[in-house]
Amino acid sequence: MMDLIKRATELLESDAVKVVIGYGKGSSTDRTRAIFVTQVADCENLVFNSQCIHNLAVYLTKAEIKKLGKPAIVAPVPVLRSILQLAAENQLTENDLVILGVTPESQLIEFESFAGIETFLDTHRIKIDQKYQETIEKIRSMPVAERFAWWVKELEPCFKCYACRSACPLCYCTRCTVENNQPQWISVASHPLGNLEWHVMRAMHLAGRCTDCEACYNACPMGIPIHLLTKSMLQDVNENFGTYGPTLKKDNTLSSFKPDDKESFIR
Amino acid sequence: MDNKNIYIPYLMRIEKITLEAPGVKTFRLKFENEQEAEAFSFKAGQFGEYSIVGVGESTFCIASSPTRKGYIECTFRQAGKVTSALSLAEEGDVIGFRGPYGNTFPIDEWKGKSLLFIAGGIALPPMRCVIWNALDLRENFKDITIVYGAKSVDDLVYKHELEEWGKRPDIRLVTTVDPGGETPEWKGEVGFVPSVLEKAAPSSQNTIAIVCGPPIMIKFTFPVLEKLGFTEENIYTTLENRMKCGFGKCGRCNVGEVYVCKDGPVFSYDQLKLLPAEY
Amino acid sequence: MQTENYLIRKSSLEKLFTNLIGNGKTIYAPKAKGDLALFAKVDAFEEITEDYIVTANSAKSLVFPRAEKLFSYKKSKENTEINDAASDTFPDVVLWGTRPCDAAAFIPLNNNFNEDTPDIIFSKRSQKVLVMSFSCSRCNEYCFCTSVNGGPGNTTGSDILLTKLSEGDYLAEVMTEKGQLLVKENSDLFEGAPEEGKERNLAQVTTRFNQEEIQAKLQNLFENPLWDEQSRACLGCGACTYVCPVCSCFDIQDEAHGNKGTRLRCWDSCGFGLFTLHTSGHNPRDKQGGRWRQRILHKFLYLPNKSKIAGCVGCGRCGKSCPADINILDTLTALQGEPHHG
Amino acid sequence: MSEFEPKIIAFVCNWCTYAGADLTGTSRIKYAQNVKIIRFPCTGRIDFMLLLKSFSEGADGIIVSGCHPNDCHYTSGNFHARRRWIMFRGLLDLLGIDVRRIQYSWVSAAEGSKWADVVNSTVATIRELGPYTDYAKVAGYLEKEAKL
Repeated sequence: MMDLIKRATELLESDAVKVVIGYGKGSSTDRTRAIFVTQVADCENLVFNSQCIHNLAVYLTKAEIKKLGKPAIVAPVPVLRSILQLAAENQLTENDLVILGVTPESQLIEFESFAGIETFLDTHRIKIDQKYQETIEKIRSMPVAERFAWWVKELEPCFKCYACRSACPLCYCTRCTVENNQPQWISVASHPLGNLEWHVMRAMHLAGRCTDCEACYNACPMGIPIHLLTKSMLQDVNENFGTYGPTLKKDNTLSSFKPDDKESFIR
Repeated sequence: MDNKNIYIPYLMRIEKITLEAPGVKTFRLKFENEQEAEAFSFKAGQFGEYSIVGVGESTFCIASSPTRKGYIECTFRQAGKVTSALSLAEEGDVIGFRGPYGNTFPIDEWKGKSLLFIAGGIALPPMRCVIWNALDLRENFKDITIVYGAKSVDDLVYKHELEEWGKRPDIRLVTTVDPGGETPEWKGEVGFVPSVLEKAAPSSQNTIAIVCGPPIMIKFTFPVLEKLGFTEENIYTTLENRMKCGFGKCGRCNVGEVYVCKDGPVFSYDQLKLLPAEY
Repeated sequence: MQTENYLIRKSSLEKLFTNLIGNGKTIYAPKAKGDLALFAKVDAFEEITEDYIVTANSAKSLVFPRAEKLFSYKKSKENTEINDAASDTFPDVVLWGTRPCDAAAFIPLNNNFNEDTPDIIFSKRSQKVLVMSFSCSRCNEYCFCTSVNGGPGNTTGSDILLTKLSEGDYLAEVMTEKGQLLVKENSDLFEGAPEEGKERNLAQVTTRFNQEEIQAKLQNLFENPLWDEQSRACLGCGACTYVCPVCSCFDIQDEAHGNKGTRLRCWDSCGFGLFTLHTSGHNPRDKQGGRWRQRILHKFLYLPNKSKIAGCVGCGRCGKSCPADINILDTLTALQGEPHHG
Repeated sequence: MSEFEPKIIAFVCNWCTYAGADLTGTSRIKYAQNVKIIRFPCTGRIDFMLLLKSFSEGADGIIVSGCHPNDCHYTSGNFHARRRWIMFRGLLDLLGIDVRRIQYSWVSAAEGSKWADVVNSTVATIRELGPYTDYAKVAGYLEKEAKL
């Protein structure tokens, strides 16, 4: 992608940014990895292709990356969504970041403002893949005990490496709930209860914030379909509170309310 | 020994609790099982894992002297989950103890020498063990000097013992509190440990210096000691890395190749200098 | 013990499986899950997959479980009663289908738990595990066993090693008494040694670096920009250490339910920032670069200096499962190119 | 075999439901004794993890109750809580954690009889569902065997 390399070169040459966070060649032909380009000469290492699935927005809030100086970030649509959500949560400042957006057609589109991303994303709404909708439907149609057993089994291989958390751009807390032990909300052990508690907690903390980038699922070394939890919650948000998409309105589902929110289960 | 589960703690009954300073308590612990008490021995500088079952384990030194038989003491500040739970324990309660672990101060090698103890804040406990050990064998040593400082008068631990040591003619005790930490009645020094040490200027002649305190205090104390003429091999300190197991398996306390739990916690300054800056 | 060679027919494997189950063994074997294969308990022979290079998880959990009871307790105001988990009965396990790299990992694992202070729970579990490995006929770009004194047909750590021969039957090499006992108990399934050797049936795993050279170089490489550079993309999760068959750092945690509970040993990872955090807030390894350095130095300097064996068996899982695609091979091959200091 | 007595934990807000429950008592309205009440300043303060903890510690059912909408002592705590419950309920349902075992209600300080009613009907529901063994099994896992 020559445009990207050219623009990255310009940005570094003019000292407009100190680092370009982008994608580079990975360990194998089917992978790319995050690279942090600080030298003009290394700009040619930037690549962009269909394997660029890591959500690079995760690096924007990392203290050690912030120390590198003002970044430019290569941002395909999922990354843009995360950036906007992070902006809505006051985690990013417009002037401290150059956003090298990439359209689904692989066109470079630079954003001057978060509002620009908002407008762009209006035409690139989150859509839960049909196959996932069907899977969720299938799970929901199981009898309750069977459903529980299904999840306990699915979560069984989880050894709590927290790759799901680490890869999620919205899990930016410097100290996660699982790391607090007074009280110990979540069992440290990765036994069935500890796993269940962890994944409920993770999903709940992402409720109404998750942009459906699937970074958690892609990160999971055990291939656990944890993204079904957040996808299902996204459906719930859409059904109950209006279609979710990250916005600058700062009206996150769980930090706002409407007096006439509807439910059918409270007596 | 080989057939024993090394994670099973001794059950110890809290015989006495002393409130040393705000949030700092000393427990005197006695073995529940007499055979275990018989078989148990330790040396100055060693530590253990103290625990409340259902809450967890926490690492601190044995603060009493090996010359005092029949019990051990520990002093801790309430800080995390386990120490908070320990703080709530009452006299007569049973807690867990695993140990002793780690190496020891080479106190036998110090015979005939003078000893200079320098401690800051909550780091007096690991040193108290050696101090009493030396005092109980007083004739083996020449001059004994103790320089101890804390943030405030209130934060000084072992107040009764400090008073006792201060009265003894065979000990030179210098106590200090950080500027602002003094009270109108305070008769000791005011200032940080390194500068108070420099002012006190104890002789380095045939003397071993033992330093325990927060990293920042240790960092500024070493140069002062060198200035006073102490050589690296005559300065000792302890490292206090985070630990879980106590015998070099759990993998978190190492500084380079050295496991603080097994190869430490006592290091001479020349040993310390060989370690990477990872403590 | 001298290695004994046998032939076991492809068709006899299922019979062997059934016999083992019949003898009360619990069998752990690779099971397909989506694109992955995972070591898991299997109850039927059909559940076992052959289509894997290495499983996503290692087999270490059989001797070093993710969360294991050290003891349980019951408490009252007057009394604390402790029940030693070492007196539990541990399951008789056959580990079916480990790769030679996984089997080799049991050596450094055992070193960690039994050098200096023997860990009885670990030993009791290990004694009950029979390792029946399968040689590798395929490898991938992440494999580097041959760089760490291993190989696709190595017998280290296995009780029995099966190698698939050209006709589909297996050469069975039996290295230990435990393995011998299994052969004896199933003597009708094991025939005389085949003529065909295993060498030509093994994968070609390229040697990527020289371990001794790396060890020598690491001796004076504590301060080096390489650590930060190589770990910049690190997300600080524990995936690499948890899939690693050798990594054995752990945490000790209590779980209470009312007046009863357990003290547990749980996996922990040097990749986590909190791993070394002091209560005071001071952290000796406060940067990801320092934590990456610890991982490499522990495996390739500290352990070989101490026990002559590296803490790495070249299975490649850490690189493959890293969500940021940080590959240990990149670091090691970069080190190979580092000038020798000191 | 003796009849199953459900263990029920009620998380209630201080200002409405707790006062309401008090009124139930002072009005001498009899109701099932299976409930242990835990008082919170506000329903907005009731962390969802508390509900999970209740199940893992052996509760068979849970009641969560607070001020009616627009009556929150802190103006909007219950509105926030309502959203959280909607999301939490959906998640639990997907996971197969039986949402029938959690009863949410609005009970004001004046609704002593409603509280009795909520408790009685919840106890009846849980009695019918039986002990929550599915969750207990998962929670008590280590008692039986350490996980590999």
